[in-house]
Amino acid sequence: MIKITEEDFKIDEMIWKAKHPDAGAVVTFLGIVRDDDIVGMEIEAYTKRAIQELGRIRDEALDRFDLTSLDVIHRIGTLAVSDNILLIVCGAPHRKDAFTACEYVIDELKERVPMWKKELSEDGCRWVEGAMKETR
Amino acid sequence: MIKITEEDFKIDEMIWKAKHPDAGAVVTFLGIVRDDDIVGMEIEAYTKRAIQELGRIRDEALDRFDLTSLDVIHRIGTLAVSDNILLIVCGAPHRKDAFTACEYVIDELKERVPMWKKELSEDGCRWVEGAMKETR
Amino acid sequence: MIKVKAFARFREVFGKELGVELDGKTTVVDLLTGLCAPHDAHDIILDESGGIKKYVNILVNGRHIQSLSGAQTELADGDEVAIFPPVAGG
Amino acid sequence: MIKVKAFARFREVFGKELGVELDGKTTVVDLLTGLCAPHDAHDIILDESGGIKKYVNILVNGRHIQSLSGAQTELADGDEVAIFPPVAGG
Repeated sequence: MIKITEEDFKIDEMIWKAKHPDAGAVVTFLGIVRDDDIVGMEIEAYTKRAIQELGRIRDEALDRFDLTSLDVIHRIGTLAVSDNILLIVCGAPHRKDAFTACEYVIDELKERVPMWKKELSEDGCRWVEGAMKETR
Repeated sequence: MIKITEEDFKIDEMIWKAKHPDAGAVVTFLGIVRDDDIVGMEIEAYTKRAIQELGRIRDEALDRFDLTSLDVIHRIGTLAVSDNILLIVCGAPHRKDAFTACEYVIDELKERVPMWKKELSEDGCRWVEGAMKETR
Repeated sequence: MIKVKAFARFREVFGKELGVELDGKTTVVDLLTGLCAPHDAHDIILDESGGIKKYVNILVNGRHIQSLSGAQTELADGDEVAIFPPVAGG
Repeated sequence: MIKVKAFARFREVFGKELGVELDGKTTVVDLLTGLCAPHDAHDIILDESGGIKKYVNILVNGRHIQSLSGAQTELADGDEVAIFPPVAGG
Protein backbone atom coordinates (compact mmCIF):
# COMPACT_ATOMS: atom_id res chain seq x y z
CA MET A 1 0.00 0.00 0.00
CA ILE A 2 1.16 3.48 -0.93
CA LYS A 3 -0.91 6.27 0.57
CA ILE A 4 -0.80 10.03 1.01
CA THR A 5 -3.41 11.28 3.41
CA GLU A 6 -4.37 13.97 5.88
CA GLU A 7 -5.50 11.32 8.35
CA ASP A 8 -3.34 9.86 11.08
CA PHE A 9 -2.58 6.15 10.78
CA LYS A 10 -2.69 3.20 13.16
CA ILE A 11 0.72 1.60 13.37
CA ASP A 12 -0.60 -1.68 14.79
CA GLU A 13 -2.92 -2.07 11.81
CA MET A 14 -0.16 -1.38 9.32
CA ILE A 15 2.15 -3.89 10.99
CA TRP A 16 -0.64 -6.43 11.21
CA LYS A 17 -0.91 -6.29 7.41
CA ALA A 18 2.79 -7.06 7.16
CA LYS A 19 2.32 -10.42 8.90
CA HIS A 20 3.02 -13.17 6.44
CA PRO A 21 4.01 -16.80 7.09
CA ASP A 22 7.38 -16.21 5.41
CA ALA A 23 8.10 -13.00 7.33
CA GLY A 24 10.49 -13.28 10.26
CA ALA A 25 11.27 -9.59 10.55
CA VAL A 26 9.26 -6.41 10.23
CA VAL A 27 11.20 -3.15 10.31
CA THR A 28 9.24 0.04 10.71
CA PHE A 29 10.34 3.63 10.24
CA LEU A 30 8.15 6.25 11.81
CA GLY A 31 8.92 9.89 11.12
CA ILE A 32 7.52 12.33 13.66
CA VAL A 33 7.57 16.11 13.99
CA ARG A 34 10.64 17.06 16.03
CA ASP A 35 10.61 20.15 18.22
CA ASP A 36 13.25 22.27 16.51
CA ASP A 37 11.83 25.35 18.19
CA ILE A 38 8.72 24.95 16.09
CA VAL A 39 5.10 24.57 17.04
CA GLY A 40 4.24 22.47 14.06
CA MET A 41 4.66 21.82 10.40
CA GLU A 42 2.70 22.01 7.20
CA ILE A 43 3.28 19.30 4.64
CA GLU A 44 2.39 19.73 1.00
CA ALA A 45 2.57 17.17 -1.79
CA TYR A 46 2.24 17.00 -5.54
CA THR A 47 0.05 14.08 -4.67
CA LYS A 48 -0.38 12.40 -8.04
CA ARG A 49 3.35 12.40 -8.77
CA ALA A 50 4.30 11.63 -5.19
CA ILE A 51 2.26 8.44 -5.26
CA GLN A 52 3.77 7.54 -8.62
CA GLU A 53 7.31 8.09 -7.36
CA LEU A 54 6.66 6.21 -4.10
CA GLY A 55 5.38 3.34 -6.20
CA ARG A 56 8.60 3.33 -8.20
CA ILE A 57 10.68 3.35 -5.03
CA ARG A 58 8.64 0.45 -3.65
CA ASP A 59 9.10 -1.52 -6.85
CA GLU A 60 12.85 -0.90 -6.78
CA ALA A 61 13.01 -2.08 -3.17
CA LEU A 62 10.94 -5.21 -3.92
CA ASP A 63 13.31 -5.89 -6.79
CA ARG A 64 16.53 -5.41 -4.85
CA PHE A 65 15.66 -7.00 -1.53
CA ASP A 66 13.94 -10.18 -0.44
CA LEU A 67 10.72 -8.79 1.05
CA THR A 68 7.30 -10.14 1.93
CA SER A 69 5.66 -6.69 2.06
CA LEU A 70 6.37 -2.99 1.79
CA ASP A 71 3.91 -0.26 2.72
CA VAL A 72 4.31 3.49 2.90
CA ILE A 73 1.92 6.06 4.27
CA HIS A 74 2.74 9.78 4.34
CA ARG A 75 0.64 12.51 5.84
CA ILE A 76 0.02 15.98 4.44
CA GLY A 77 -1.53 19.01 6.08
CA THR A 78 -0.84 20.69 9.39
CA LEU A 79 0.91 18.66 12.08
CA ALA A 80 1.98 19.44 15.64
CA VAL A 81 5.18 18.46 17.44
CA SER A 82 5.29 14.67 18.00
CA ASP A 83 2.60 14.02 15.39
CA ASN A 84 3.22 11.16 12.98
CA ILE A 85 4.52 12.23 9.56
CA LEU A 86 5.12 8.98 7.78
CA LEU A 87 5.35 5.26 8.29
CA ILE A 88 7.30 2.72 6.27
CA VAL A 89 6.72 -0.95 7.07
CA CYS A 90 9.00 -3.59 5.52
CA GLY A 91 8.39 -7.29 6.09
CA ALA A 92 11.04 -9.84 5.11
CA PRO A 93 12.08 -13.39 5.83
CA HIS A 94 15.32 -12.06 7.34
CA ARG A 95 16.13 -8.90 9.22
CA LYS A 96 18.94 -7.60 7.05
CA ASP A 97 16.65 -7.18 4.03
CA ALA A 98 13.97 -5.55 6.16
CA PHE A 99 16.42 -2.99 7.58
CA THR A 100 18.14 -2.24 4.29
CA ALA A 101 14.89 -1.88 2.36
CA CYS A 102 13.40 0.40 5.00
CA GLU A 103 16.43 2.69 4.88
CA TYR A 104 16.42 2.58 1.09
CA VAL A 105 12.81 3.77 0.97
CA ILE A 106 13.26 6.67 3.38
CA ASP A 107 16.53 7.79 1.75
CA GLU A 108 15.00 7.78 -1.74
CA LEU A 109 11.76 9.31 -0.54
CA LYS A 110 13.61 12.30 0.86
CA GLU A 111 15.38 12.90 -2.43
CA ARG A 112 12.80 12.04 -5.03
CA VAL A 113 9.23 12.35 -3.84
CA PRO A 114 7.66 15.77 -4.52
CA MET A 115 6.69 16.82 -1.02
CA TRP A 116 7.65 19.88 1.00
CA LYS A 117 7.59 20.99 4.60
CA LYS A 118 6.96 24.38 6.07
CA GLU A 119 8.03 24.81 9.66
CA LEU A 120 5.68 26.85 11.81
CA SER A 121 7.25 28.65 14.74
CA GLU A 122 6.24 31.40 17.11
CA ASP A 123 8.16 33.89 14.98
CA GLY A 124 6.64 32.91 11.68
CA CYS A 125 7.29 30.14 9.23
CA ARG A 126 9.83 28.93 6.71
CA TRP A 127 9.99 26.38 3.95
CA VAL A 128 12.46 23.58 4.51
CA GLU A 129 14.57 23.39 1.39
CA GLY A 130 15.64 19.97 0.22
CA ALA A 131 19.00 19.12 -1.20
CA MET A 132 19.34 20.01 -4.88
CA LYS A 133 18.85 16.63 -6.48
CA GLU A 134 16.74 16.10 -9.53
CA THR A 135 13.51 14.23 -9.31
CA ARG A 136 13.42 11.52 -11.94
CA MET B 1 12.17 -0.43 29.34
CA ILE B 2 13.68 -3.88 29.19
CA LYS B 3 11.18 -6.69 29.61
CA ILE B 4 10.97 -10.45 29.21
CA THR B 5 7.43 -11.73 29.36
CA GLU B 6 5.02 -14.45 28.30
CA GLU B 7 2.46 -11.80 27.34
CA ASP B 8 2.04 -10.34 23.89
CA PHE B 9 2.76 -6.63 23.55
CA LYS B 10 0.97 -3.70 21.96
CA ILE B 11 3.23 -2.08 19.40
CA ASP B 12 1.28 1.20 19.33
CA GLU B 13 1.74 1.58 23.07
CA MET B 14 5.47 0.91 22.89
CA ILE B 15 5.90 3.41 20.08
CA TRP B 16 3.76 5.93 21.90
CA LYS B 17 6.25 5.81 24.77
CA ALA B 18 9.05 6.61 22.34
CA LYS B 19 7.46 9.94 21.46
CA HIS B 20 9.67 12.72 22.70
CA PRO B 21 9.91 16.33 21.57
CA ASP B 22 13.47 15.77 20.36
CA ALA B 23 12.65 12.57 18.49
CA GLY B 24 12.24 12.85 14.73
CA ALA B 25 12.60 9.15 13.95
CA VAL B 26 11.44 5.96 15.59
CA VAL B 27 12.78 2.72 14.14
CA THR B 28 11.12 -0.48 15.24
CA PHE B 29 12.26 -4.05 14.80
CA LEU B 30 9.60 -6.71 15.23
CA GLY B 31 10.67 -10.33 15.19
CA ILE B 32 7.90 -12.80 14.38
CA VAL B 33 7.73 -16.58 14.10
CA ARG B 34 8.45 -17.51 10.49
CA ASP B 35 6.91 -20.61 8.99
CA ASP B 36 10.02 -22.71 8.33
CA ASP B 37 7.85 -25.82 8.16
CA ILE B 38 7.14 -25.43 11.82
CA VAL B 39 3.90 -25.09 13.73
CA GLY B 40 5.41 -22.95 16.44
CA MET B 41 8.27 -22.29 18.73
CA GLU B 42 9.17 -22.45 22.39
CA ILE B 43 11.36 -19.73 23.78
CA GLU B 44 13.30 -20.13 26.98
CA ALA B 45 15.38 -17.56 28.82
CA TYR B 46 17.79 -17.37 31.71
CA THR B 47 15.61 -14.45 32.63
CA LYS B 48 17.67 -12.75 35.31
CA ARG B 49 20.83 -12.75 33.20
CA ALA B 50 18.99 -11.99 29.97
CA ILE B 51 17.56 -8.81 31.47
CA GLN B 52 20.99 -7.88 32.76
CA GLU B 53 22.62 -8.42 29.36
CA LEU B 54 19.83 -6.58 27.53
CA GLY B 55 20.37 -3.68 29.92
CA ARG B 56 24.07 -3.68 29.06
CA ILE B 57 23.32 -3.69 25.34
CA ARG B 58 20.87 -0.82 25.79
CA ASP B 59 23.46 1.18 27.75
CA GLU B 60 26.05 0.58 25.03
CA ALA B 61 23.62 1.75 22.37
CA LEU B 62 22.66 4.87 24.36
CA ASP B 63 26.35 5.57 24.73
CA ARG B 64 27.26 5.09 21.07
CA PHE B 65 24.27 6.66 19.34
CA ASP B 66 22.27 9.82 19.81
CA LEU B 67 18.96 8.40 21.03
CA THR B 68 15.92 9.72 22.84
CA SER B 69 14.68 6.27 23.91
CA LEU B 70 15.41 2.58 23.58
CA ASP B 71 13.03 -0.17 24.67
CA VAL B 72 13.20 -3.92 24.26
CA ILE B 73 10.56 -6.50 24.98
CA HIS B 74 11.12 -10.23 24.34
CA ARG B 75 8.59 -12.96 24.77
CA ILE B 76 9.16 -16.41 26.21
CA GLY B 77 6.93 -19.48 26.15
CA THR B 78 5.09 -21.18 23.32
CA LEU B 79 4.40 -19.15 20.18
CA ALA B 80 2.63 -19.95 16.91
CA VAL B 81 3.61 -18.96 13.37
CA SER B 82 3.27 -15.16 12.89
CA ASP B 83 3.23 -14.52 16.64
CA ASN B 84 5.35 -11.64 17.89
CA ILE B 85 8.69 -12.69 19.39
CA LEU B 86 10.37 -9.42 20.23
CA LEU B 87 10.13 -5.72 19.71
CA ILE B 88 12.92 -3.15 19.75
CA VAL B 89 11.91 0.51 19.60
CA CYS B 90 14.60 3.17 19.08
CA GLY B 91 13.74 6.86 19.13
CA ALA B 92 16.30 9.42 17.95
CA PRO B 93 16.51 12.99 16.71
CA HIS B 94 17.74 11.67 13.34
CA ARG B 95 16.99 8.51 11.45
CA LYS B 96 20.53 7.23 10.97
CA ASP B 97 21.04 6.82 14.72
CA ALA B 98 17.66 5.15 15.11
CA PHE B 99 18.39 2.60 12.37
CA THR B 100 21.95 1.88 13.48
CA ALA B 101 21.00 1.51 17.13
CA CYS B 102 18.11 -0.79 16.32
CA GLU B 103 20.35 -3.06 14.25
CA TYR B 104 23.02 -2.93 16.94
CA VAL B 105 20.57 -4.14 19.59
CA ILE B 106 19.19 -7.05 17.56
CA ASP B 107 22.67 -8.14 16.41
CA GLU B 108 24.06 -8.12 19.93
CA LEU B 109 20.92 -9.67 21.39
CA LYS B 110 21.27 -12.66 19.09
CA GLU B 111 24.85 -13.23 20.17
CA ARG B 112 24.87 -12.37 23.83
CA VAL B 113 21.51 -12.70 25.53
CA PRO B 114 20.90 -16.12 27.13
CA MET B 115 17.74 -17.20 25.34
CA TRP B 116 17.01 -20.27 23.27
CA LYS B 117 14.45 -21.41 20.76
CA LYS B 118 12.98 -24.82 20.18
CA GLU B 119 11.21 -25.26 16.89
CA LEU B 120 8.05 -27.32 17.03
CA SER B 121 7.09 -29.14 13.84
CA GLU B 122 4.72 -31.91 12.88
CA ASP B 123 7.62 -34.36 13.02
CA GLY B 124 8.86 -33.35 16.44
CA CYS B 125 11.04 -30.59 17.73
CA ARG B 126 14.61 -29.36 17.71
CA TRP B 127 16.64 -26.79 19.55
CA VAL B 128 17.98 -24.00 17.39
CA GLU B 129 21.67 -23.75 18.10
CA GLY B 130 23.24 -20.33 18.17
CA ALA B 131 26.62 -19.46 16.76
CA MET B 132 29.48 -20.33 19.08
CA LYS B 133 30.27 -16.94 20.57
CA GLU B 134 30.98 -16.39 24.21
CA THR B 135 28.55 -14.53 26.37
CA ARG B 136 30.32 -11.81 28.27
CA MET C 1 -4.70 25.51 -22.33
CA ILE C 2 -1.81 24.48 -20.13
CA LYS C 3 -2.38 23.62 -16.48
CA VAL C 4 0.34 25.03 -14.24
CA LYS C 5 0.73 23.70 -10.72
CA ALA C 6 3.10 25.38 -8.29
CA PHE C 7 4.23 24.00 -4.96
CA ALA C 8 5.72 25.17 -1.67
CA ARG C 9 7.50 28.55 -2.00
CA PHE C 10 6.46 28.79 -5.63
CA ARG C 11 2.81 28.17 -4.79
CA GLU C 12 2.95 31.20 -2.55
CA VAL C 13 4.20 33.21 -5.52
CA PHE C 14 2.05 31.92 -8.37
CA GLY C 15 -0.92 30.35 -6.61
CA LYS C 16 -1.70 26.67 -6.43
CA GLU C 17 -2.98 26.07 -9.91
CA LEU C 18 -3.52 28.23 -12.96
CA GLY C 19 -4.54 27.82 -16.55
CA VAL C 20 -2.47 29.47 -19.24
CA GLU C 21 -3.74 29.84 -22.79
CA LEU C 22 -1.25 28.77 -25.44
CA ASP C 23 -0.25 31.54 -27.81
CA GLY C 24 1.25 29.62 -30.72
CA LYS C 25 4.41 27.57 -30.21
CA THR C 26 5.48 27.83 -26.58
CA THR C 27 8.45 26.42 -24.66
CA VAL C 28 8.84 25.93 -20.94
CA VAL C 29 11.02 29.01 -20.63
CA ASP C 30 8.49 31.08 -22.59
CA LEU C 31 5.77 29.96 -20.23
CA LEU C 32 7.84 30.81 -17.16
CA THR C 33 8.86 34.20 -18.48
CA GLY C 34 5.22 34.98 -19.12
CA LEU C 35 4.20 33.76 -15.68
CA CYS C 36 6.89 35.64 -13.79
CA ALA C 37 6.06 39.12 -15.08
CA PRO C 38 2.71 39.66 -13.34
CA HIS C 39 3.98 38.05 -10.14
CA ASP C 40 7.26 39.96 -10.03
CA ALA C 41 8.94 36.56 -9.78
CA HIS C 42 11.61 36.84 -12.43
CA ASP C 43 14.53 36.77 -9.96
CA ILE C 44 13.14 33.74 -8.18
CA ILE C 45 12.76 31.53 -11.23
CA LEU C 46 15.04 32.83 -13.95
CA ASP C 47 18.74 33.68 -14.00
CA GLU C 48 20.39 36.72 -15.56
CA SER C 49 20.63 35.15 -18.99
CA GLY C 50 16.94 34.20 -18.95
CA GLY C 51 17.53 30.52 -18.19
CA ILE C 52 15.82 28.56 -15.43
CA LYS C 53 17.54 28.63 -12.05
CA LYS C 54 19.05 25.38 -10.91
CA TYR C 55 16.89 24.89 -7.82
CA VAL C 56 13.68 25.20 -9.82
CA ASN C 57 12.28 21.81 -10.74
CA ILE C 58 9.94 21.63 -13.71
CA LEU C 59 7.94 18.56 -14.64
CA VAL C 60 5.92 18.35 -17.82
CA ASN C 61 3.26 15.67 -17.50
CA GLY C 62 5.28 14.13 -14.68
CA ARG C 63 8.60 14.08 -16.53
CA HIS C 64 11.47 16.27 -15.47
CA ILE C 65 12.41 18.70 -18.25
CA GLN C 66 16.02 17.54 -17.91
CA SER C 67 14.89 14.25 -19.42
CA LEU C 68 13.05 16.17 -22.16
CA SER C 69 14.53 19.23 -23.92
CA GLY C 70 15.24 21.33 -20.83
CA ALA C 71 14.06 24.94 -20.90
CA GLN C 72 13.35 24.56 -24.62
CA THR C 73 10.87 21.71 -24.09
CA GLU C 74 7.85 22.48 -26.22
CA LEU C 75 4.42 22.55 -24.68
CA ALA C 76 1.18 21.39 -26.23
CA ASP C 77 -2.43 22.04 -25.38
CA GLY C 78 -3.49 20.01 -22.33
CA ASP C 79 0.00 19.66 -20.84
CA GLU C 80 0.43 19.81 -17.08
CA VAL C 81 3.47 21.78 -15.94
CA ALA C 82 4.60 21.56 -12.31
CA ILE C 83 7.01 24.04 -10.71
CA PHE C 84 8.60 23.25 -7.37
CA PRO C 85 11.71 23.73 -5.24
CA PRO C 86 13.97 20.84 -4.20
CA VAL C 87 11.88 18.19 -2.48
CA ALA C 88 11.94 17.69 1.28
CA GLY C 89 9.47 15.03 2.32
CA GLY C 90 9.80 12.42 5.02
CA MET D 1 24.87 -25.71 48.49
CA ILE D 2 25.36 -24.72 44.89
CA LYS D 3 22.36 -23.90 42.73
CA VAL D 4 22.71 -25.33 39.24
CA LYS D 5 20.48 -24.02 36.46
CA ALA D 6 20.44 -25.73 33.07
CA PHE D 7 18.87 -24.35 29.90
CA ALA D 8 17.61 -25.54 26.53
CA ARG D 9 19.12 -28.89 25.53
CA PHE D 10 20.95 -29.12 28.83
CA ARG D 11 17.78 -28.52 30.81
CA GLU D 12 16.34 -31.57 29.13
CA VAL D 13 19.34 -33.56 30.36
CA PHE D 14 19.82 -32.26 33.90
CA GLY D 15 16.47 -30.71 34.74
CA LYS D 16 15.77 -27.04 35.16
CA GLU D 17 17.30 -26.43 38.54
CA LEU D 18 19.11 -28.55 41.06
CA GLY D 19 20.94 -28.11 44.33
CA VAL D 20 24.34 -29.72 44.74
CA GLU D 21 25.97 -30.07 48.14
CA LEU D 22 29.59 -28.98 48.24
CA ASP D 23 32.01 -31.68 49.23
CA GLY D 24 35.08 -29.70 50.24
CA LYS D 25 36.94 -27.67 47.63
CA THR D 26 35.14 -27.95 44.32
CA THR D 27 35.87 -26.54 40.86
CA VAL D 28 33.49 -26.10 37.94
CA VAL D 29 34.83 -29.16 36.18
CA ASP D 30 34.45 -31.22 39.38
CA LEU D 31 30.84 -30.12 39.63
CA LEU D 32 30.14 -31.00 35.99
CA THR D 33 31.85 -34.37 36.23
CA GLY D 34 29.74 -35.19 39.27
CA LEU D 35 26.56 -34.01 37.55
CA CYS D 36 27.13 -35.90 34.32
CA ALA D 37 27.52 -39.35 35.84
CA PRO D 38 23.91 -39.93 36.99
CA HIS D 39 22.51 -38.36 33.81
CA ASP D 40 24.76 -40.25 31.41
CA ALA D 41 25.74 -36.84 30.03
CA HIS D 42 29.52 -37.11 30.02
CA ASP D 43 29.82 -37.03 26.21
CA ILE D 44 27.55 -34.02 25.92
CA ILE D 45 29.41 -31.79 28.33
CA LEU D 46 32.97 -33.05 28.64
CA ASP D 47 35.61 -33.87 26.07
CA GLU D 48 37.91 -36.87 26.02
CA SER D 49 40.50 -35.27 28.24
CA GLY D 50 37.87 -34.37 30.85
CA GLY D 51 37.73 -30.68 29.86
CA ILE D 52 34.53 -28.77 29.11
CA LYS D 53 33.35 -28.86 25.53
CA LYS D 54 33.55 -25.61 23.65
CA TYR D 55 29.86 -25.17 22.99
CA VAL D 56 29.00 -25.47 26.66
CA ASN D 57 28.63 -22.06 28.28
CA ILE D 58 29.07 -21.86 32.03
CA LEU D 59 28.29 -18.78 34.11
CA VAL D 60 29.11 -18.55 37.80
CA ASN D 61 26.98 -15.88 39.44
CA GLY D 62 26.40 -14.37 35.99
CA ARG D 63 30.06 -14.27 34.95
CA HIS D 64 31.36 -16.46 32.18
CA ILE D 65 34.02 -18.85 33.49
CA GLN D 66 36.32 -17.68 30.68
CA SER D 67 36.54 -14.37 32.53
CA LEU D 68 37.20 -16.28 35.78
CA SER D 69 39.52 -19.30 35.99
CA GLY D 70 37.88 -21.44 33.32
CA ALA D 71 37.13 -25.06 34.22
CA GLN D 72 39.25 -24.63 37.32
CA THR D 73 37.10 -21.81 38.71
CA GLU D 74 36.49 -22.59 42.36
CA LEU D 75 32.97 -22.70 43.71
CA ALA D 76 31.76 -21.52 47.09
CA ASP D 77 28.61 -22.19 49.04
CA GLY D 78 25.67 -20.21 47.61
CA ASP D 79 27.08 -19.86 44.10
CA GLU D 80 24.73 -20.07 41.14
CA VAL D 81 26.08 -22.03 38.20
CA ALA D 82 24.32 -21.84 34.84
CA ILE D 83 24.90 -24.33 32.03
CA PHE D 84 23.68 -23.57 28.52
CA PRO D 85 24.35 -24.05 24.80
CA PRO D 86 25.19 -21.14 22.45
CA VAL D 87 22.46 -18.52 22.71
CA ALA D 88 19.84 -18.08 20.00
CA GLY D 89 17.32 -15.45 20.99
CA GLY D 90 15.64 -12.83 18.84
